[in-house]
Amino acid sequence: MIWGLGFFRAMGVTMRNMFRPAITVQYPDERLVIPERARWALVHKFDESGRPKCTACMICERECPDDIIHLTVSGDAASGKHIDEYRYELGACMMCGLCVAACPFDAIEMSHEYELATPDPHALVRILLHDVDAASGKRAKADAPATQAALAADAAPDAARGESDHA
Amino acid sequence: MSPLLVIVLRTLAGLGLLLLNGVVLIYMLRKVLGHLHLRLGPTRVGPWGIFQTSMDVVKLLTKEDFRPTASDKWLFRIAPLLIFVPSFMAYLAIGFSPTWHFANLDTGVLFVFAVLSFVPIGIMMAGWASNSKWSLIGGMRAAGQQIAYEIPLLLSVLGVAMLAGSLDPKVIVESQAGLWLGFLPKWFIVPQFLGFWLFAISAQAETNQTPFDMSEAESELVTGFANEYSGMRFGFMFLAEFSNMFVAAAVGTTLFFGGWLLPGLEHNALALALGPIIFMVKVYLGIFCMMWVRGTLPRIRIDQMLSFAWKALIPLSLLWVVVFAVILKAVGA
Amino acid sequence: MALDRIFGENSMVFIRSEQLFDAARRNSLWYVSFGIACCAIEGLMSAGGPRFDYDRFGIFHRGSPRQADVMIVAGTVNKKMAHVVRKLYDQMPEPKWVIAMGACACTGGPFREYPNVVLGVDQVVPVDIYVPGCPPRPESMQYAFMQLQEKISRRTEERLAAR
Amino acid sequence: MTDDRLRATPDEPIVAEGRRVPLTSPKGLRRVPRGVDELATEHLIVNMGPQHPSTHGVLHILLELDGEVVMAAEASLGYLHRGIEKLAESRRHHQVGTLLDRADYVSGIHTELAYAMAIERLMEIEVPEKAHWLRTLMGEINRITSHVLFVGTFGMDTGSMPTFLYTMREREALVDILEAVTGSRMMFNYVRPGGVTGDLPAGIIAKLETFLADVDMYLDEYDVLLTDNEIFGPRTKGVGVIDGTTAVAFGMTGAPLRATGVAWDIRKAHPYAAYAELDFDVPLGSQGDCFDRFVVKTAEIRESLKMIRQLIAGVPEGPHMAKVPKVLRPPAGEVYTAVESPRGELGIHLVSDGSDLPYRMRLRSPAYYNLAVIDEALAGGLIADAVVTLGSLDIILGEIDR
Repeated sequence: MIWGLGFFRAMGVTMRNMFRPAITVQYPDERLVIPERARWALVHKFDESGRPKCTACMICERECPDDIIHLTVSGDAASGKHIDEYRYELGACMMCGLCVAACPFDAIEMSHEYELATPDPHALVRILLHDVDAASGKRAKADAPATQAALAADAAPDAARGESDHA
Repeated sequence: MSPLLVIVLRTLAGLGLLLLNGVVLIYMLRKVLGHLHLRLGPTRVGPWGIFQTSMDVVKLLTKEDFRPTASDKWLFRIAPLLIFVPSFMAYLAIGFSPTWHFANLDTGVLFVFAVLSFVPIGIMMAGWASNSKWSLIGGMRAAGQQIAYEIPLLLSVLGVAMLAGSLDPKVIVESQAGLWLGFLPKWFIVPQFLGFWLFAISAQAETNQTPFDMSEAESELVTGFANEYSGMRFGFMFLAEFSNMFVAAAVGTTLFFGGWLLPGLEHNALALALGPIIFMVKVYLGIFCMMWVRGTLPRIRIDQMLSFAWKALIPLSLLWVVVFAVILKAVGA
Repeated sequence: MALDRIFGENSMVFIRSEQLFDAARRNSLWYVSFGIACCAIEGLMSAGGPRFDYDRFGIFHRGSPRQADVMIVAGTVNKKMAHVVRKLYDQMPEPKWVIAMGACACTGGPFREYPNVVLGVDQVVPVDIYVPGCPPRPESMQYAFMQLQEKISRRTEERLAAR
Repeated sequence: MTDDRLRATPDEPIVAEGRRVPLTSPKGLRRVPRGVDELATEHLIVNMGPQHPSTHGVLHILLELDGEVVMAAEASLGYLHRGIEKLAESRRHHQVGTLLDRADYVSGIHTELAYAMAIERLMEIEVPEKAHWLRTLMGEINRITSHVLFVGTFGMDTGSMPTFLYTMREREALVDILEAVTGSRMMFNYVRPGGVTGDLPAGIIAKLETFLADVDMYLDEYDVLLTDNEIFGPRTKGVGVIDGTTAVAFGMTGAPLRATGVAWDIRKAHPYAAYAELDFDVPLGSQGDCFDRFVVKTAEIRESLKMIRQLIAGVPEGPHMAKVPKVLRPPAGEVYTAVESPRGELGIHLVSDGSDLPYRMRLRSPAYYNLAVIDEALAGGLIADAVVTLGSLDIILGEIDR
């Protein structure tokens, strides 16, 4: 090949691309379609009457690798649990979706809310549920007894191991 | 009007043109690069983003004026001026039409090159005064590069000077009037084809454009000699770069593309009126090509660049000068 | 002082000129390309890429902090890195802003258990905008920039309101 | 003054003419000019990084420069040390993948896959064919996203802007597919012990086919822009040469090893997932310079495309997840599994004590071993060569520092 021809071929390539339409998605005016499975901020699901489907079973709290979900629950399983607070540390969430996958009651999901930027550091912690009665766990209990039993059994050695690691 | 006032007004007009041109060119670069690269470039500040660079300039003006403690106080402050002033002076020697010019110099082309050779001193000074190692390397590179490419740049002009018999831009342009063989514009690019390429390559190097953007070399030296500069001092360097680009394109237009002339539009009132516009269109086409190269090619390595200049460009341009002189003599006889 | 009323910090002249300057600052946010970890691919590389093209907003990258207005901390900052971040921040000329991109820069994220990791870059430099997500989408970063633009103009608006 | 200059111990070889330091020389920078020549110019010690556009993250390299010639180089790591290996010991087995995604953040599928394979081997889980197929497909898509990013950033290192921006187009097209399948653009958390989390959603194969229809033309364009370019060739040919022996001695893998002519690819040597059934070549270089590394990588993109074409031609049916217990408790023991990540042999050494947490997890990150050679490879070149050599090794600091 003749020396120097490569320059002109390269310039031809850039010129050809100049006449291709720009692939830019002009964000605030146009938005990309977020795929169904995309995982962004965690939100709660509500039933028809607007009550959260969460039963305060604490599986998501235990399942979260980063320990960013904190549930404060009062009452007991017999009389119905009461969720004082469902704290979700959005700022530390890595959106892995393990909590959603583990939830036996289909009560939480990863939303498509990705515009999360905020000037306020306090907005990095979200109180997803505040002072609500937990849904009854009985309805779904039949679905996943094994899971709950297994996880309950795991909890004890887990805690012991975790503490010894960080002591 | 007193002659002094005329000079001052002309200088101010030149400065205004330079600033306006710089702003337009930066906007143009971002747009051209954007579209070359499947993007759009600025779109959101004003219609089609045309106020983007004005905003940048205002922002740079209001930025903190910052001088690193370890830098050399005076050299650091003078360096941007030494980069900016020569390119401004080079501006003044450009003729836009037979009647439009800031200064009418008999040896205008020579003056432009002489003045532009001051720029590496400023760049080296900036690199040295910053007291930063990356800047220093950038400054040293700039010095080596610009000295090397100055020579073929000047030699490439010799052929044109022989053809026109003058270094006055006006004479050079006027001698390109008319047609060859009835259809070919009598521009000097035709007889000086090789000379034009030598000029184009050296000008690209002289103005620090990719593939010769040694002294900046984003991926190697961060931002090279301008590393420690902030605010408007950096803005001056930025502007100087673009005005050098304009000067290079304007000189190229004058020397090889018939300046303000178009075939069929010569020596009448319309030509006189349209001259500056034709000239600017040609210059901007030239600048577009420079940006196109900038947005396409990879960067050459410093040692390859220098050996290319000393071992290929300079011998070739010397040879071309001799060969062309012989041809001219033979044809003329 | 009477002069203060005309040219002082709460004078109309000052506020109006500040408004103009803020418009300029808002629309020409050059960021220092300082990718630390994963977020750099999304926030800095895709950002410059054709799909998202931050240049539309006048946002583009400078290699040197001296010429930058915004520092995007894109990734986990550990204790070895923290003083580099601080140094870079100090090298930027005023006015300057910081965007903490991603969970790690906001709070330490998935690595906050580890003692070597700084729990949020706001312990090192003042942060203006936090962008949760791991990593945030490039659009999230554009949204963050829009938030930052709002924040910049808010200052003069507040001053105007206080008059 | 003279004493200072002669600080070098006699057994250290004196380096003349700025050529490369022999392998046996003691490492480290000499802060004074070597030799007894009083006229020698003082060497410049320059910090490249941790904030430098072309260190690909937060690598810090100390360069000893004589003018522009690099006399010695020393990499300083740890600016991104996040304790991934240690943190893994407090994560349950199915949670470790989230950390590993963030280790090698441009090719998460491969790290996840290595870990999943380790668990599967320990627990003797039979992975369904569909899962193998999905892992291979996603892995190859992920490999292309990583490789085109390499091509782009390598172009950027050599100063060519368009390749970076054009490769982002391919990358975005593939990242969209990955996001639709796995749910995230970069941190997939898709490959789990026993299979994968989800089957392909509808319309993905069609999307892939539209991508495959155009991509060859684009790859040819990159060849025009870089491979065949008259500037790019001389800049990369003969630069940063690493010979096969050195590469093997340093434990290099992946494209930098194959560029030296050593045919070593885990996909061929120890086939995993569905690679045994696929027909593909392992591109090899001969010189071991930056150009070869680049060419090997671009050829690998074409091989990956070939594999994707074969994969979407025959979609197996069946479940995408094996029956695995909800809580993974691999029996006590240790296992080493390796996959061919875009950067080389990515291995997981897992020690299990029978609990649901790993007792010890170690990541053999390919880029770490590939990076180790830079002390050798940079010496003797120019700064521009240092940048190009570093770029050609395609390092990801996340997995180097871990």
